[in-house]
Amino acid sequence: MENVLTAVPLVVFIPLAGMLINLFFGKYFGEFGVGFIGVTASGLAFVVAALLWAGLRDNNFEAVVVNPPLFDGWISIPSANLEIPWQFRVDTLSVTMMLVVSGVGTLIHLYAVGYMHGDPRFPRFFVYLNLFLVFMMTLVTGNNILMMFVGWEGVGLCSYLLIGFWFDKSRVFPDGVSEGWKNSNAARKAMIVNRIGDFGVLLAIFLTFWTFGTLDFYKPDEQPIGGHAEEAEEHALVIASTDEVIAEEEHDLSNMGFLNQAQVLLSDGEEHQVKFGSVDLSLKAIVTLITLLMLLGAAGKSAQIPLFVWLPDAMAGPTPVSALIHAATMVTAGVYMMVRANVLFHHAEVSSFIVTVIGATTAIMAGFIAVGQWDVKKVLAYSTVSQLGFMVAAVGLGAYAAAIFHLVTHAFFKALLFLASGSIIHGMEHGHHHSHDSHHAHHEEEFDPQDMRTMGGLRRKMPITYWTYVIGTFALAGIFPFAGFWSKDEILADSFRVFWDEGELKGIFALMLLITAAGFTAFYMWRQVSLVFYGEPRHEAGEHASESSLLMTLPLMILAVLSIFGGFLNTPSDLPLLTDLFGAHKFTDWLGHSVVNAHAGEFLWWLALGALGVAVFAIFAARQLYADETTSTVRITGDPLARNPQTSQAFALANAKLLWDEMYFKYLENPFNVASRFLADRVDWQFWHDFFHHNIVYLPFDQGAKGISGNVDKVVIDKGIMMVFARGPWEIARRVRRVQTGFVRIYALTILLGTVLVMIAILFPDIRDILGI
Amino acid sequence: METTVELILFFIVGGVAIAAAAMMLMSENAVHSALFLIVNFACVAFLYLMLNAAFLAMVQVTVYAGAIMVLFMFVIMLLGAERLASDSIPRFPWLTRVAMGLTMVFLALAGYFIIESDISSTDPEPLKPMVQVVNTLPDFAGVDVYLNEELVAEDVGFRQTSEFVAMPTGEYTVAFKEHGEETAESVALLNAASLTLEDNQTVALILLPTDAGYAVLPLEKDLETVAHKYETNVQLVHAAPGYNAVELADITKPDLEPHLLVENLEFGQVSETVVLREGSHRFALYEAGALDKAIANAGDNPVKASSVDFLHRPGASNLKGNTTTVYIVTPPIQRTIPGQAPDLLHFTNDNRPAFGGPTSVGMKLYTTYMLPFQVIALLLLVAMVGAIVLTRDAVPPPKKRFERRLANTASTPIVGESSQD
Amino acid sequence: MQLENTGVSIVSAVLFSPLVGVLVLLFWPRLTDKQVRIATLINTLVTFAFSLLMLSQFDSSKGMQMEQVDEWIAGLGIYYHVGVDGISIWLVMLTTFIMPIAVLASWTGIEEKVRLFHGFLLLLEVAMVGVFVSLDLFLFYIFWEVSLVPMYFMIGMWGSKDKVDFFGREMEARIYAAVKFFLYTVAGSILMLLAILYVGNKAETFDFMLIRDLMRSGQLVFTEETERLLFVGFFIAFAIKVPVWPLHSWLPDAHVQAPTAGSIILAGVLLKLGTYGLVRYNLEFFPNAAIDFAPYIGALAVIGIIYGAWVSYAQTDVKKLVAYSSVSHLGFVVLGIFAMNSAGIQGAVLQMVNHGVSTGGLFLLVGMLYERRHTKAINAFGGLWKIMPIYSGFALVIALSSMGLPGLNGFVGEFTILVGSAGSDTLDIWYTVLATIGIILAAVYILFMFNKVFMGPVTKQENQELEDLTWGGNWYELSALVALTVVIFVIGLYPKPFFELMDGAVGDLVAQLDATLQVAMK
Amino acid sequence: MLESSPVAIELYVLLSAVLFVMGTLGVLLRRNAILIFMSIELMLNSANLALVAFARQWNTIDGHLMVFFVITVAAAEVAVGLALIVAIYRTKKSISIDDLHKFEG
Repeated sequence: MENVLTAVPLVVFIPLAGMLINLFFGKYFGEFGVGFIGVTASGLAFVVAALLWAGLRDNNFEAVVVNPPLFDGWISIPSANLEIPWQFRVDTLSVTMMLVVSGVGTLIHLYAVGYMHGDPRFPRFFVYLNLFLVFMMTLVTGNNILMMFVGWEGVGLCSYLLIGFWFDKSRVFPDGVSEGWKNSNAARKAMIVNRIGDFGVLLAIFLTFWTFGTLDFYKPDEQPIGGHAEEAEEHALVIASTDEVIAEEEHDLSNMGFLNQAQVLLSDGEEHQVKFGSVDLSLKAIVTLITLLMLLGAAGKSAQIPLFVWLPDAMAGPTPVSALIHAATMVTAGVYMMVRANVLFHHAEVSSFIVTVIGATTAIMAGFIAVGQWDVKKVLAYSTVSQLGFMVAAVGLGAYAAAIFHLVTHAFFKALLFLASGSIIHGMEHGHHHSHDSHHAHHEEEFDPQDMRTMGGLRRKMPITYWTYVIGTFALAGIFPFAGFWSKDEILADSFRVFWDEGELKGIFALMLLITAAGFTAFYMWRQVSLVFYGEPRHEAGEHASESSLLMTLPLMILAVLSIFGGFLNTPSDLPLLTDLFGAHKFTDWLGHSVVNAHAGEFLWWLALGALGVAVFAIFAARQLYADETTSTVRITGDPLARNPQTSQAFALANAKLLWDEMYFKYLENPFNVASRFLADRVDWQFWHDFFHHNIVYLPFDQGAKGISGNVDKVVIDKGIMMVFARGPWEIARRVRRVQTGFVRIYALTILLGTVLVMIAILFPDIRDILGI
Repeated sequence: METTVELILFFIVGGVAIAAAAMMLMSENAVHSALFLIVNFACVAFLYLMLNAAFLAMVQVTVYAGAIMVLFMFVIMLLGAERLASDSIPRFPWLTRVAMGLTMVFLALAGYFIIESDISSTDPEPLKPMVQVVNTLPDFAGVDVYLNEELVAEDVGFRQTSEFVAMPTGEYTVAFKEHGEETAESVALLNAASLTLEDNQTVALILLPTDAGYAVLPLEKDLETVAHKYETNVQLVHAAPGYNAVELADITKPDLEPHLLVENLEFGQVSETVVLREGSHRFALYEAGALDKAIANAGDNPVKASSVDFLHRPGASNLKGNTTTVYIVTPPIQRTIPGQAPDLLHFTNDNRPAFGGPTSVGMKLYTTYMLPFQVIALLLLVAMVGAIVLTRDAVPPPKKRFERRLANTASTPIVGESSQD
Repeated sequence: MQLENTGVSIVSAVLFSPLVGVLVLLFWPRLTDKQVRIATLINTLVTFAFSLLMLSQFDSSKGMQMEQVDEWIAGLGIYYHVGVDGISIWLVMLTTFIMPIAVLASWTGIEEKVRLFHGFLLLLEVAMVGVFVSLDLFLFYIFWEVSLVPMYFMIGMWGSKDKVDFFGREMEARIYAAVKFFLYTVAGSILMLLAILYVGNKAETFDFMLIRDLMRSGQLVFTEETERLLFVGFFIAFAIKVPVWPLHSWLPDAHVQAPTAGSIILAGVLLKLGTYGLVRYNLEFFPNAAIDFAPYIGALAVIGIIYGAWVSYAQTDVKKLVAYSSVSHLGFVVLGIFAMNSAGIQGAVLQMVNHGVSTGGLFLLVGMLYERRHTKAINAFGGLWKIMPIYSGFALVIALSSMGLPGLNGFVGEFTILVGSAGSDTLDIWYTVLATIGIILAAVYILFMFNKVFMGPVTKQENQELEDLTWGGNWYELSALVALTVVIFVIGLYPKPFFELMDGAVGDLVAQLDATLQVAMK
Repeated sequence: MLESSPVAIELYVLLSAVLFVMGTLGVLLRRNAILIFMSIELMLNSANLALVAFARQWNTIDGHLMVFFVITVAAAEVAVGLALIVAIYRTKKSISIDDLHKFEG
């Protein structure tokens, strides 16, 4: 089965083929054909990923680097020692990501066939989806950071295209902006904010290159030092000991990828100076810089403070896109990158601290905002931001395996939630259509199918959606035994361990914030469930809503199953029954073969119970709070929290998204625009192009010329000399001009005259002699 | 006497030329003018002949009188322009007087120039001396010959001649060394410490071995001589040291008595030029007086060439007209055998082409004046294209004509078509 | 100083094959406009084929090659000396590649004096290729100046019909732009001429290779002052052409007023004459001065990057936006050049090609829109993606390439340049940091333009019936775009051969610079 | 070596001068464009004659070559000139040189 590992390029090329087929021939196929090709491409990629998983197991979990066919290199400058090949990396981390991406991706493709039914640009949608898979696979399989960056930017592009997919919607919002423009601008915002993150990634890449001389994570014949691959027998690694082991060994740094180089250099306890242009820095400082810059990149892609603002807007895209890109896969790329570079983060304490703070703060902040949202997808979007904050915080805490574990489970339940919300929206739109047909009177009223205030009572109309949604909610809220419980608990346990065992401040900080965030999570999720599913319909659309087709509900059910059982991938080691059934931290062990610093946390009973308690309490509170609302058939005008004077301000703040967008506009965007216009119109055009060019260059020249011919002239020359030098020739010219008659014979005569004169001139000495002068 | 004839001819022809030019000017009819111009051109062509410019005379007649004037005639006829311009009222009545006056002044000045300049007494530029090397040194595979350290001939093999090289006038020392020997000292030549080259000279330097070493024998050649076309010049040089005087006879007809060409030529001497008819000739080299002796011995019997003892008798040589062939008596190749007869070596030079003939013009044209020639040719081409472009009528596009023809075939088959063209 | 005459080289064939077209256009009577276009297209394609042949014969292990030397003005040490190395060959390829596209771009746009226009195009090609291949300073200067003339006429005769207010007097904008373009460039090149004459006199030859050998062997040395003056003489000429900030104010005028083909060539190739000159002459001849000036020039480049991007964001005219983006992009190139290491310079050379392709492509796209709508105002459009999906697809690819999306050509160049500048000995890390901000800003203005033009709902009635690209209807536009797109992908995905070919030449140059730098640092 | 000419070269040159002057007069006084052309031809011829005479005197063939070139150029000139006349005649219906003092069709 080892040979199967060389098939890894297929995970990129199969979706690529699907994309190309749909791009060029999609319009001839019809919806079924296009959907079939798209789903098949994605499904085949999943099959390949599964084969890779099997192959990797047979290969003793040793990572393999595969060169793609045809492309024997990418950027290669021998004289600068810059050698960046196209190379695919198969190791446990990348295979995990591949499985998630293609697995969830396939389900979402399938769902999208139903969801996008009837859209005029159906083929184009699948082209983008497949293109997204291409880039996402490139991102996770790249063996060097630049190839990862290709995928990184590529998924950003797909995100841009898909957010703006409905750029031509002409429905006009109350604020006078049409939906099409809103979508387009959301797309642009996503891309630009991501670019700010990319700025960090690029600088990190430059620093990496000039520090380590290579951008490869690991060279082809290399295994991560200090990882499970070297000590396959041991299960849990104690980090302190590996450092010493590494330091004792001999290593040839010139033939190592940068992660191993960093591992070796940072483990030996010596100070390494890196000369960087004119600056001398210690290796430690460089690594800190690199990790901080990576954090900036991750903050962009994984929507962390301060760059998360694009993700809620990104919900403008079709719901499958929100599920695939903005929940399950792309947004986790930042986490993936940081986990991939865990060696660096592990050794950069300062960065880790900042990462933790950012992650935890994001988690609680987004959880808070989610409470105040009315849009069914916006709630989920902020929830995603919050959950990504969990993962990032986990990275900062050194719980890399937990971060990836949460990434996987989150992919399951968040994809589920988004798809289910899509199903809700679909149902509402359907209902709205239906009600329109019967009641033409309500035509004028603008209807927003995503507004939870118009929903209610959908439990009976859409039972499958309801049940799957509840499962997803439980998983997200961390209710035992759903997937989220296990992954979230592992992060919490790790933060406690960091605080308790290692005495680091970030541990307790993270623990407190994350538990609170978990409470928020449970609260806003149940608020949503209450408002959407319980009680009576508050709008005739809700009354006419109906369950979506099997094409859409089937993926929901599969994902629901995964959300229930996904957590058992990584059951802790000392649980009765469950450990016997599912093994102890299998997932962490598996991941440890590629993530050097992966380690399994202990299971803390009291912490797990505490977190569960908080979640259950939050759900209970939400249920109490929104019970009244659900029974009313009148549209909700305000949230109960808003009506309560004690919480109204907080709710308003949450509803206003903590004014992030406004702040950005006021302090960043607007000044940028104003400055841009000032530069362009005033500085460049009026001053430099017009004023400088005309008044400084042209006018003095012109005036100078005129000055000479004017003032000097008028006084001195004009009166006297001018008459001789200027008027004279003019007068002569006036007369001589008449010679130019146009009669050729006169010209000929003139020539003859000239000839004779010349001859006389030559003969002049002789003539003088003859005449005796 | 010849001078008077030519002078008379000149005045007659020149007078006709002037008269024709005057008639051309004054004739009212353009056709007449053109005809008179032709006469003028013919006269000029004749003058060219008198000035030894035979080729140009020919060109003048064909190109000018033939081609160009025909073109004129054609255009005049085409436009019907025989009397066109004279209808209009003269515009500048004063012009005639002014023009006449000015031209007369011009003529007077020009005449003054011409007479003052004294052209006839100016001597023509002398030609630079030309040097050629003839190698009769059997000891070397090839020699380099230097005149005052300047290489004039490189790698001249035994019995070979080099090309002519123009040298400045002056005194020269001749030296040679074996070709290919980089370091070798030049071999001194015995009798040629100095060689004087003068203007208009053409010298063949004959390198020859002597008993004491190597010597050079300058042979002045007169390639200027305009031989009759069918005649050829022959010269004999005695360059075999240690041999007695020799004589050369023509034995082309073996049954007749040998026709003595050169008699009693001592070593180092050069014979007078002998003029023969072109064609195949056989020569025989005798010891001086051998032929006389044979005639004396034979008495009344006719002496047959075959019966006389000769020193050397080369095979028949084909002598071309208008060339000069030099026969050189050289020692035999193997000089060790005493008493062996000398060898006879010959080389041929073309005489210079006649002045003003097509050959001389052509040679100059294709060497020195190659570039101007091409430029002129290009100019002609451009002029041709230009003329075509200028005279081109606003011809309707061919497609249209095709349509018209179709229409015509339907109505009036042939007449309509021809009328269109 | 003598050079042996050599046989005819393929380089000369590339250089002069457009002249065949010029002659045909001059002397072949009664060609219809369409025939003129076809003839020119064929001629440029044949030239491109020649250059491909040249590329196939290129041996990356050698330096300057396929040289041809012929005596020209022997008394002054001036030769007809042409040849290519790894640097110039790509620029020649770029030129010969862009020209057919320029012809296709003017397929319907130029309707007056078609024959003259195409004659100018071909003449321009000769001049531009000549600048890249000439290895004699004098020859270089002549081609340099000749390249101005056709462009001057192209802007002046076929430019837009706008009017400008010039000191209260109404003036044809295209005349104003053409004259400005001409004067700016000529003003710079006069200084260069002086410098060339000085160098030629001192070296007693104008031959690039001989001068280079003299300098490398230490036989030709300038004093510090002289070297700086000469450097500045060359630099100003090139900097105006590039244009380096703040000498850019001719560029928006020229670009906006020029016809589409003119803009494509101007952005695609003509600006590269300046950057090419910087690599070829400034770095090669005056390494000491270059090292001294590098921080200042680097600063100008970085300012140009940010300034250009920032200013283009505020533009309301698509063409002007693209024009200012050129200032930004070429800032990268200059930055790479003055990073003075292998990565920087190779990146710069590749980025020259990339910019030619992508910005040329953008101008082509704008030209197509202008032909359809007769306006270049961004506000006049919106939602074109819906109406012209194929056109917009191409526009997306080209815009992304210009924005530097990884996997497309722009990224490869910019990345390599920034890698170079980050590790440069002459430029601090801050230059790289600031230049990288330029990448963010590129996204800002490109996406601004793309959003405004292509996305959003269609609100204007005039835009409803715009014609999309089809093989049957407007094959010339489609084929030009396809060609550009193919190149964009090829360079983006597989730039290895491009670097491979230039590695020798750049490595050689960098080795010299390094040696100088080592001395300078001590 | 050519003998010197039996007729003094000056005579030839004088003849050439006379012919040249006659040609000049033709150009100045005649109004028929064709005749003016013919007069120009006459002038060229007289110059040729002088060239040939000098060549004879100085015994160099170069003068002949010059004449050869002059003849060629004259041929070219005649071709273009006559074509011009024909073209002008088409538009103006006149070949009088006095009618042609303005560049207008």
